Amino acid sequence: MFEPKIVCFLCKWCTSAGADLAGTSRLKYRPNGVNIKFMCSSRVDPEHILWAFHEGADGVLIGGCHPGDCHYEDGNYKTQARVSLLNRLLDDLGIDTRRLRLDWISAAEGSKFANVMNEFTEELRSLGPIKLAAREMAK
Amino acid sequence: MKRIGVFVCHCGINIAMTVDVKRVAEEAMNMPGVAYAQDYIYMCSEPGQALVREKIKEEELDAVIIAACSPNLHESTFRAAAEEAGLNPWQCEIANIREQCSWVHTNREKATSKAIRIVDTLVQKTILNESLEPIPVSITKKALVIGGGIAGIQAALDIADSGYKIILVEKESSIGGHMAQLSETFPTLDCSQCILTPKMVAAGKHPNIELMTYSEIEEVSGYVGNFNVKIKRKASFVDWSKCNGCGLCMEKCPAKVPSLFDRELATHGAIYVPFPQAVPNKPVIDKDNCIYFKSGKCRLCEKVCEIGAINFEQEDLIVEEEIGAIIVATGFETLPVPNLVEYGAGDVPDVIDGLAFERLLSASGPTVGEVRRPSDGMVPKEIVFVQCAGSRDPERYRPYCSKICCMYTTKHALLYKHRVHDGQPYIFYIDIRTGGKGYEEFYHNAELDEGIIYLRGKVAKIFRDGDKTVVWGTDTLTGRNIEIAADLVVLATAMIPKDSTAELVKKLRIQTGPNGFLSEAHPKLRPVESINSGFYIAGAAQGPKDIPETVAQASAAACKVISLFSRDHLEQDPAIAWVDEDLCGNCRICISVCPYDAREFDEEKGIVIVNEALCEGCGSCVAACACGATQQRNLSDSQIRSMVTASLGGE
Amino acid sequence: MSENMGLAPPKSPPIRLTREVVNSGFKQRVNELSGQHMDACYQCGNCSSGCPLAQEMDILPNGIIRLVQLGQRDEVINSETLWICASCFQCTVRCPKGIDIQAVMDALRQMALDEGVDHFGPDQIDPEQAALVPQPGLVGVYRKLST
Amino acid sequence: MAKIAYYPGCALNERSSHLDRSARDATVRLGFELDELDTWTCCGAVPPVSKERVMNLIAPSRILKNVRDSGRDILITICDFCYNTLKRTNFSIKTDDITRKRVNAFLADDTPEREYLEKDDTLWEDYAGEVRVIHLMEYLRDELGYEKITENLKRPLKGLKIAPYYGCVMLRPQNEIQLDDPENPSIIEDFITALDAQPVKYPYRTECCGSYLSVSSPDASTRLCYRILTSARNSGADAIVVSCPLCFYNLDSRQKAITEAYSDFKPLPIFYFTQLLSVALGVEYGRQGFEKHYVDVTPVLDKIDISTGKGDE
Repeated sequence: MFEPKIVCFLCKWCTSAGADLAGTSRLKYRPNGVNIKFMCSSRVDPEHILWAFHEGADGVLIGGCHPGDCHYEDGNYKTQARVSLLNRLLDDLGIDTRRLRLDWISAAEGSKFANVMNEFTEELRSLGPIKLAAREMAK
Repeated sequence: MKRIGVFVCHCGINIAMTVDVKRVAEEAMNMPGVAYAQDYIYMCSEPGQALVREKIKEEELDAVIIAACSPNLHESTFRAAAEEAGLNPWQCEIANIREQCSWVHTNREKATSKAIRIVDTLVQKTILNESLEPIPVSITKKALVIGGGIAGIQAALDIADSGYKIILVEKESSIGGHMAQLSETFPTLDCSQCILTPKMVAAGKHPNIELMTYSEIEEVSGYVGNFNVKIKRKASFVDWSKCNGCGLCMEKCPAKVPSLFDRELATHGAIYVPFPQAVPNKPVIDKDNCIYFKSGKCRLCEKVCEIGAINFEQEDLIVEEEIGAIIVATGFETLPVPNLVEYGAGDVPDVIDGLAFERLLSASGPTVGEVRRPSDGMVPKEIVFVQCAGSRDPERYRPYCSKICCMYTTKHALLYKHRVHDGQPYIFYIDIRTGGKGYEEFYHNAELDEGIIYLRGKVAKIFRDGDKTVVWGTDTLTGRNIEIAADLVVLATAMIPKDSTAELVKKLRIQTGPNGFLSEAHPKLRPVESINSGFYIAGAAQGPKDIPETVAQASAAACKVISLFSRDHLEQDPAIAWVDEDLCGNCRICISVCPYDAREFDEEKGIVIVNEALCEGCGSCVAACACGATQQRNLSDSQIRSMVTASLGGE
Repeated sequence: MSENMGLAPPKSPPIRLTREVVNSGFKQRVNELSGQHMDACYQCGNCSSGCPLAQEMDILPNGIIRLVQLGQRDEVINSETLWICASCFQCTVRCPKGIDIQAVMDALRQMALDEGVDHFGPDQIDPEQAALVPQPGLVGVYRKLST
Repeated sequence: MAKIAYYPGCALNERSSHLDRSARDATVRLGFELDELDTWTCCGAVPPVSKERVMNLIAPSRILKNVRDSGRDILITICDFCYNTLKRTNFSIKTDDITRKRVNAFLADDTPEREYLEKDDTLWEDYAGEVRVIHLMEYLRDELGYEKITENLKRPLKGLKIAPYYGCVMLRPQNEIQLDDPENPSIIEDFITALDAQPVKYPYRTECCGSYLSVSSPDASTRLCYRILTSARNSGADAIVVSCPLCFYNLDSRQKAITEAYSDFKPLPIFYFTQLLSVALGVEYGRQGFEKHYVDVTPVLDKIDISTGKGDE
């Protein structure tokens, strides 16, 4: 079966803590993603996302705090704006926008984190691998 | 190139069961820059730390990576160990292969492969890590305690006694909280007011404590050691500096308002103090129920107040305070009876909750301590107590155990028997939980001496039939259903966080768990701290707990604050933004995205610089910088790119 | 152990628990057929408390679930309770642990009926009633109580 | 006049025809017509017995698929058993992919056009729960609005105290039915209020009457009905209103056995909600089928001068 590779950019305060909670709760989810922890989701530069696709990622997950809960006041709104801009570019590159997923997952939502990882893995499986040309263009 | 050491922890079997730790260490040896790699059963133990220190010296390592549990747990442990062996603490990184790998996956092959990629990701970061020095910041040695129940009072007194200043903010007009409502307390049956009132008075008089009752938190900004807090002092329409507490205004007020303190079993005027022992003992006018505010006529209180303390023109006041640490002790409330539809949805008058029963038992309560039911004042002869009313019910109400109900229900039945000798109490329970010093003995004696009938089963339905209140339950021990036509039913309703907690945590930006209680930084090892530094938690706001536990946690939180205040200065994480002066194009977009005003235009250099004291390291400006001039220390764009590549298993 | 065939069986013999009994697959089968998780039950007895037909039953609903947890297939399958339950869903809507007890009862009825014995037949119906009772009553009783 | 697809079910077609007739009479006066399906079968009266057996789902699914294929998206039922069975079947099909596939496989296998399907499977469209199954009372509350009833009252039932009886399957299981709060419902009370009568609350309104046990364990049902009827009477009710044929049968006919078993018992008339609606909207007295009742309803209707035919249009 096709095993998609996922890069997860997680904010330290909410989503990474949520991922830790999934662990302490011993929830089980698909092992397709590796987490990279940032202080805030607003540290994610669209270039990092394109780089991930170029380097072989089949999907990119960005996890931040729920609207209004950002540790840095409004970092998550900036992230949302940047992601929606990038989505237009992904279309042009021929990368399905479903491959870039932005979720608000709080420190209390271990089960949401697990569900998102499972759902996203399933979705990427159904989308299949990214075409090579698109990867090259992502550079 | 740097010489990096990788240490892979088994965590007993916690990691080793799903991750092949030996293979992770072997693979690490092949990663560029890695000069040494080893696995060990417990890295956080002293021998584990000693191993790290020893290898740093022996192998002349420039940096270390510990592949173990979440950095929230042991990052500081290992950074201290690295520092002891001569490394800069920022040359130590933690790879989380437990919470985010071994505990969440089952396939050993895949988990091992993921663990290897996690380690490689951190290796790539570490290669480019700089040695950093923490940024010193000053501390305002004044604490804020939010919530004036027993938790807040205890914490405030402990901090105040150590010589630091405290502001104690309470939403109601008096401190005291729920403990002031209780009659007697388990398992010793001390009178609650007798043990609480001296502490309330002490808090009111302490030179280091400033009471701000009838006040709410409006806004909190800043960070540990340097918070700026805006507090709203609600208009009480009484000038407390003039009021001498004579009480004449309250006597004359013609309005009748249900007393929340007495659980609506009694009324008070629109100008009132919640209870006679209030601290401060000053009245407030309830604007929503005051006849003058509603109709424009009355002002009787004003007429009778000879010293002119009534002031209908008073307005809410915002005060600003500089604060170093904040203790959140906002307490609990109980699940409202109307939520329990199968128990009469609040429409059956003789179905009350435990706090209302406390008021009926209290010598200072509406019945002066006589047990009389609300509908007609009759002394109930058949009384049913229902435990787990909304607790341990994940499907419809609250999933957790409210912890104190087993004990207080037994206390209720026992105190009822002491007052109504020929009455019969019945207690429906699912399990009796008596964990606590002297608790099991208390329960044992009640069972033995008081003639209480314990029925093991959950009540399905309660309804009114004539002047009786019918309870349908079961006794799972005999396998027979039970029907009791009771005179009074007391529900041990679930303990829930105060409804204002959700709004408050948004202002404080601290975390709550799935049930709305405050989250602690670690469930076992950091139980009185929030994840966010500078915030401490105490009492039932963190989860159901009884008085001794609440007091213990409050003192512990106070101790944490005192320990913080005992330092000369704090150290701030230096992983903040910096600017490559040659690259800055002065577009100033960074200024617009910074939430802390930490990006400022430097006129001399003609570029935008970073104010290191204000930067919190979110990285938003780094992502926004169009020319790559702004970078984050130890999380540069080139570090992120190589981390991404490594996380995908690439070269 | 020898069986004293000559004696009347004891009124309340001990339930002899062994790994084989507990893991006989009975509980798993009930889980499969009902789509419920028997081990979620913490024996609060709420299902029995509110059951309108509890007084007609030989084993209360919570007792049935307990016996399933303990692998006591024969006692459950032979219980009158299965044929007294009116499928009114009161227990299902009130279960604090979200167990659809109605589905459990249906699963147990099916297992009992699979042994081939009907618990109600056309000969047992009162002819006067048969002429009057609305069809859902007749269809319901046959569907629930016979194969 | 708007025509809404209507599934009467076996009981309304025959033994409970007065429920059917009064519903048709009343709805016409409210501006819509119950349009009986051209062909229909028995729904099976009880929904899925276990996860492994889909047979009980086939008959209700076929009914629902036919409704969808005829281009309609709402189906009205009145009998609580039909309502429960059709609505829960729909729920299983909508929420469980495996069930949906199995049921559709059966339906496709069974259809008269099967040979065409074998050649071209695009002719077949799986039934996926598209039809909304609605109880007539739900339609009155949500689609029409109870105020529309009040506006059209010709004979307000002012002065009558009516006890609603919900029984079991009209409200439960709640996660699938979602009609009202199963512990504290108000849909029938509000209906009674809309007729200008006074609803009486009593604790047994959601307690089961024994359902089909009436056939297999009549004594149990007698005991249950006695408690329900006595509780309603003690709360001051003149009568009980129901919507389900089996509730009606148990609460009405069983009063014979109750009177024999309990010396303190006094009979209480039972109405279908549609009968009260028909009377209140001024349908000619006598069309409601009151002669089919075991307990005479005329003394209650006499209280407000209805049985004399006053107010007929």
